[in-house]
Amino acid sequence: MKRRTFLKLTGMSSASLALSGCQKSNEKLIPFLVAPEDGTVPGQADDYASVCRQCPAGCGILVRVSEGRAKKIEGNPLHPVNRGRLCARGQAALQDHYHPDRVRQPLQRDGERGSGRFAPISWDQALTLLTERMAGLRTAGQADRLALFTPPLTGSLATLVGRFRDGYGCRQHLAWDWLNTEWLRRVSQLSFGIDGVPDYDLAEAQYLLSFGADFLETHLSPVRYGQSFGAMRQLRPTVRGRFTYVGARLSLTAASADRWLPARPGTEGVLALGLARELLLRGVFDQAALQAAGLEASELLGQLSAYTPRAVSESTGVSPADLQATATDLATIRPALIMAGDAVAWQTNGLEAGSTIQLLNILVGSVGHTGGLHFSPPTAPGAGSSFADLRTFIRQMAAGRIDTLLVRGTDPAYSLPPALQFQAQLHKVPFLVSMTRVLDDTAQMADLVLPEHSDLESWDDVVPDRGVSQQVVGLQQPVVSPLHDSRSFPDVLLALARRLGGEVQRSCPWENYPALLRESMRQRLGNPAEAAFQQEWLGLQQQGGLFEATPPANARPPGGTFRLPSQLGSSFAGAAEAFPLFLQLYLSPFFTDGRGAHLPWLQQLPDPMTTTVWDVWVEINPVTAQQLGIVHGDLVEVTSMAGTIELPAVVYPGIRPEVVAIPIGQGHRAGGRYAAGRRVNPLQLLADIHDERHSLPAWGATRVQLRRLSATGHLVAAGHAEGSYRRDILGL
Amino acid sequence: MELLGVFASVEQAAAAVDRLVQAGYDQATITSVTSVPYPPGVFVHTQRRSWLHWVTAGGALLGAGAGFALAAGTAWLYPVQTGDKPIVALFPTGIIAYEFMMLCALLGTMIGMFLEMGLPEFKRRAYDPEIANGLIGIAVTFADETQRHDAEQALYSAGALRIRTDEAPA
Amino acid sequence: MSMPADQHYDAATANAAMLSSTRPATWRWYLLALLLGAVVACGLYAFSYQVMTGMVVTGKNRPVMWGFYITNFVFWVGLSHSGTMVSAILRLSQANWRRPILRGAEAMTVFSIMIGGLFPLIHLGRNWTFYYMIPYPSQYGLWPNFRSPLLWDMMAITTYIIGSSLFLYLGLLPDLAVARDRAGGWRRLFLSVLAMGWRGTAQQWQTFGRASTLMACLIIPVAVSVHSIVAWDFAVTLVPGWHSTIFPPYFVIGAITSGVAAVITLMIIIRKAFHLEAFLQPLHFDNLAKLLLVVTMLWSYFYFAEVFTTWYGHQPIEWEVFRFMSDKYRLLLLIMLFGNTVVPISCLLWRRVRRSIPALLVITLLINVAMFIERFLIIVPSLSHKNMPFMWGSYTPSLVESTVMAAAFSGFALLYMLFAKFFPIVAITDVREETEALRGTAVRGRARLTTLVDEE
Amino acid sequence: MSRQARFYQWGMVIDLDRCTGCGACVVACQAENNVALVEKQRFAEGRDMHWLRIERYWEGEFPHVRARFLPMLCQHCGDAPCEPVCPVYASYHNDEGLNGQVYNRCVGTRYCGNNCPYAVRVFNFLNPDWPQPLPDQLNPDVTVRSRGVMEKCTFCIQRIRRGKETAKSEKRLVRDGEIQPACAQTCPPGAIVFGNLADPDSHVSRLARSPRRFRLFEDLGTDPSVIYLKGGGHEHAG
Repeated sequence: MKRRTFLKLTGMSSASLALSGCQKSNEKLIPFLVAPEDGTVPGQADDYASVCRQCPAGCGILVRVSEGRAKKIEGNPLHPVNRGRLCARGQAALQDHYHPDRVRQPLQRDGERGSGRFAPISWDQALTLLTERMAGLRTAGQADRLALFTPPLTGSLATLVGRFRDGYGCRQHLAWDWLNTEWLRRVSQLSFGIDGVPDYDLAEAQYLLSFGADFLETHLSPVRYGQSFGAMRQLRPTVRGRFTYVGARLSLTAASADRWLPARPGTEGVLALGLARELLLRGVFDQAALQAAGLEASELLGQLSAYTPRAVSESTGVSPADLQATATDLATIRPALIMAGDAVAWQTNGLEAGSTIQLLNILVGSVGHTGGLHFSPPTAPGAGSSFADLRTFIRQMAAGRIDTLLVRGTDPAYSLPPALQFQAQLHKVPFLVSMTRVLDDTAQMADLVLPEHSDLESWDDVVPDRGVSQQVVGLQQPVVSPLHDSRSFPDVLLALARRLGGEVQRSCPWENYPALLRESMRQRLGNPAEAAFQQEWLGLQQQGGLFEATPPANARPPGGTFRLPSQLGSSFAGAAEAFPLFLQLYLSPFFTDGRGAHLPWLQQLPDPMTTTVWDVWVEINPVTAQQLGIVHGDLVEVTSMAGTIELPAVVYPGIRPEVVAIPIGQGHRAGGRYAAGRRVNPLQLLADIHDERHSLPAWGATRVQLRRLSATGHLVAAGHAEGSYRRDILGL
Repeated sequence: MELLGVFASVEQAAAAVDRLVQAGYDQATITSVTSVPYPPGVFVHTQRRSWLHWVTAGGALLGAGAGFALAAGTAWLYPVQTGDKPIVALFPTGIIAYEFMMLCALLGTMIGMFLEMGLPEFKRRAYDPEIANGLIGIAVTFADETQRHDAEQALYSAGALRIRTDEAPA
Repeated sequence: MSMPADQHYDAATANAAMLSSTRPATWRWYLLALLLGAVVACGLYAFSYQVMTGMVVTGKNRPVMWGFYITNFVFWVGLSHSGTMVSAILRLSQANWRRPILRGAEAMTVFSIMIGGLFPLIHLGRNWTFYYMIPYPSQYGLWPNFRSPLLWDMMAITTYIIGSSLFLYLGLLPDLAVARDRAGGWRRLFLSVLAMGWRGTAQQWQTFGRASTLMACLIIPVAVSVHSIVAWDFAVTLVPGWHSTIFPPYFVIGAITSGVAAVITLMIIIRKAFHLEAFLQPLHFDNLAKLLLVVTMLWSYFYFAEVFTTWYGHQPIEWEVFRFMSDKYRLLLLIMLFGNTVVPISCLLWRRVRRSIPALLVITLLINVAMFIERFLIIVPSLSHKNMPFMWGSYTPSLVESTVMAAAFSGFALLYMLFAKFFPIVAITDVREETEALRGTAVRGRARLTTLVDEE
Repeated sequence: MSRQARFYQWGMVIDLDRCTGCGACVVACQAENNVALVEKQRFAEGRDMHWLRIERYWEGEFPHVRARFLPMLCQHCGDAPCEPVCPVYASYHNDEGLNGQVYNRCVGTRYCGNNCPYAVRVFNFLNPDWPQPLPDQLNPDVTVRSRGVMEKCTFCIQRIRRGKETAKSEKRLVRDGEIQPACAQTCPPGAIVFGNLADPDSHVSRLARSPRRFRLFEDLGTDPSVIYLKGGGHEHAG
């Protein structure tokens, strides 16, 4: 033994002795003497490319793996969606993998439904149970009473679920969540005749006007647009892109705007038409684009005669000066880009308002141009189910036409507003199966709980339908071995197909899900030879997916399709006398529709605008608060036609006096130790009101009243309430 | 060898000193033993020059040096940059040197005092516990039995209540 | 002074009276000791709980990283200034009325600085590594950072503990001999060892006198430096409200204020408890109260100067700290001003008040409450509203911190009780020196005058 | 401090015009540096452990109200107020301009925390607790701090070390952009840029010369290594 080695060894052993004094075993010191298996080099971390599944944007990620454990998630610089960047939610996905309350093996209900008492069973038992039930339904000719509830699916999983459904013979697959693009697609259809999701060339724009589109938080592809926003602001040497935001609440996105136009809820379309009229009056608009859309300037101006600045100002509550200044910006700065988002969509006039906003895009000539608006590639999958489908589905439940419901990847018992009756009708579904990672509100009600692999343990391909205008197929791969006795959803489907046999087995012939993935990827690559494909496949795994280098030629809208909406009036649930305040619910920037609430990193990440942690609150304008005798941190009672909840008050200067806002995402009944019991779910305030004519949801059309209860709101914020107004001390 | 005459009053004790001087005793061999300090001259004059303050000064110098060495020396030997402060910083070194100086000066004074007093005293000396209760002792050092006799004579004649010696009691 | 001239003076009686505290303990003494001991035990438990659990059991937070412990530290260090200052200054100025009070004051210094010195250690996040701050050659190859005010603190407090203990011992030496000569049994042995064979020869007394003067000269600058350094803990930082050049003299004056007040309080208690009415007469309280009047006036002046400059400069963050303090802690601020300025200045001007024991007890207790508040109001509001407005906060002491503080007060009282039980609590020889050695009578014309022999 | 000629002088530029307040950097920092979880009650007590926070300041009144974001982390001051007050050299200055914190030295006087005008130093009031299997996530390159010690942003010193070692093994200097702290790496709008201020051509140096530059509490003379670029106006990148 060399002297040096000897010294090293003695040093090591004395170190481990010293350590063992205070620790149970040598947890901290990696034993070098025993060669690790699977090629792991101690202290050496490797990055594996995969895809983030926290939202549908499909950002590419690199997972840093050290000694077989995932340590950190970072953005994949090669991925065209996020180019190496990642948001808070994406990074917190690590805790979804390591969550202490993950379901560790299949569970069967053992007590009253909803009691949360489960007995652990084996996968074989669980699958047998499910197979018997499904086989029974099929034999009885009631295959259609099997139903599936998932978020909108993309890529090979959509294919597989379709094949399984068809093979088994059921039609009921509801693919819906809060981040669906139905409204945007229908606005595009109505305005341009294109069934597609707009992709914004924000980085090249010099002027951005956003109508309630919170593209830095939850709207479409936040990391991509966040990155583009930074570029728009300060990447070009002589240009600083400018940004105006329209919306009753100053959202996180709005906070970055140069100008905020706090239009009353439901009047965004009126504001858009007022701006359109100004552009037409001043004669600064894209004549060619207008003609292409089948519009004639003078005729249009005539139609818009009622939208004088004064009338618009009165209707929207935006000052005429701000209106004129915005019109001037729109008229003089090119390229300009106009976005529309949730706050507009969730009104009873959402579709019409959206289309008037697109009129502005036509007027500034942004459609299909650099720094303007493009559409996601036609190859992108469909938007999933519509709101109409959702309501039909719930009616089916109520009618007892659903016998076995398999819910996977979504938590409808939490995220569907109770006014839609999903929760109420759930008891009419005899057998509820939940495939989940933590026992969420839905799984709590389930008869059978199937533990699903975490995103870091599963295979998938992800075809984003938003934030891209070229073909992108992200490849999600397992980067660590499974922590628990869980399985991936597609593999469970394949196992069920094998067990059920017959048609369903024939339509799902793959041995496992990766086999299907390889097959579809091979097709995308034009069916190369096996050896060549093997090489390509390896490359795709390293790169994180298949990325088309350049976007295809810009899709131009077919001509002559735009029609000015006939009416722009919006209605609200609740009489103005009894319920004087508009309720604006918004998706939490961190929990979105509640899917991130179980992650402690997100729970303790101060909400950017209120700096609140671990909580849900109601935002009130200081003037309104003063009128109601409410001070920051008080406990208040919020009442709508649909219900009453108690929340702490946040006095919020960035909101219209007649509007109050509550973030969606907290108030889970279950969902693990970090999510459960964080006050109440604000969705229960929503009244059953929607856009009847177009069958679109109107989540922003409920009115409420407020009452102060006490001074003990137990609100915890990172930022000092008074200090937040003292930037003068910083000289900021 | 020492004799200690115990007196009830200041006057008697002062007279005893006078008698002893008359009997040929050197003033330097006579001292008073009291439980409260009497101004010099009431009984005897102590002539010894004090070198106590030199011990104090020595302690102070030593302490200042040690403080400087500790504050400046260790920083200089093991330099660690903190903020913009120099490695050997003037004010902190001064403060530490000052505190050490004062500490050693205080210790020096105490040590010097004990040295000068000749304390702690382990030898048995002529003493009377009643001195604590206000009696006054006049102690005289003698060389032989003749001197002893003279001294006893002198002390008794001045009104000594009793005479004690530093010999072990029989 | 202490004995009326016509009464026959007996040194043995005086000794007995002044040593009354060392008489065998009564059941009341034991009961009180037990009670105080119980509170100290609670404090020890609270401290162990803190060590085992972490600083989470205190009310401290970000941004208020210092709280009750450091307030206590400054308070106790302040208290410790009484003894030395009173006894040393009065010794040097040969104020004869100092004699009965100096021992009590010196003992107070030693015990309060000991208690005060514990608080920075209690306050540490990792108390068990406190020795990292001690300069000694270690295997780390690293010495502590002498550029840190905490090191200055440590040095100053060590010097002060040693210095004031020596000062106490020095003054005690002849008294130990007196006590030795009057004691029996184990006490005699104990006192003999401590008295080191003191006889009281003329030469010993002469050296003793010189050493006392020298020690008094040395201890005063140490005391000033100690509280200046404590003030620099705050003044050298960038914390708004702390970064002020007036702090060292302001702290020293504050320390003397609380110290003198505490000396009076203690004297009142000792006088009552050990029946020392003959030695602690209204004259002493009158003189001490005059001293107190002067220092409270000085304190008020310093406080005015500090607030006035802040108000006039109106630097945003400095003013914000003051605004926050006077808003959130208005009641405390008023008590502080009331107790430190309004009450003492308006009351102590009157001779009758100065000679009224109950009035003085109330006033001096109030002053120390106010001084504690003063320390709290220096430390906490500045930290609560520091430069970053987003990170503003506040502080409420926890039960653990309050218990430790209660234990500190009880521990102080307990130490004092024990000291009085074993040692002369009145400077016997100092008192007797005046009556027996210095005082004489002279006839001048028809008057029979009291004279004093002056050594120098 | 007098900045002698040296190879590396780490610094950061934060463009407030780009910062959207999204909080990605906060989570990135927490993940990279094993920053403890803080439950609601502890947060309420003021014991949160974030090394990096986004401060939000309100300006104006409705409807002309603005929210301004200020990402706040250790400023790695050249003349750091936290360093000289530490009695045990737990807080010290290294020769690359970093403000080091040696957890093992720290005795927990919290003096540095008081003297930091930016309030970016956090104290471990209690031992961090991660329920199983969350500890498997902990970054092996970074120590888990125990109760009683101060901690703060290190500019991801573990990444700087690794970057320098790689560069050294290849016998070259660290390339611009090669070392990225977790916050700068993830920042979606690219508001945070990290690099070597000693190299006048580095990205961070070029941005640091922007006319929009300012440093926080410049008047306190702390000489921070974090340079902010003004936002919210109509200025150009320059």
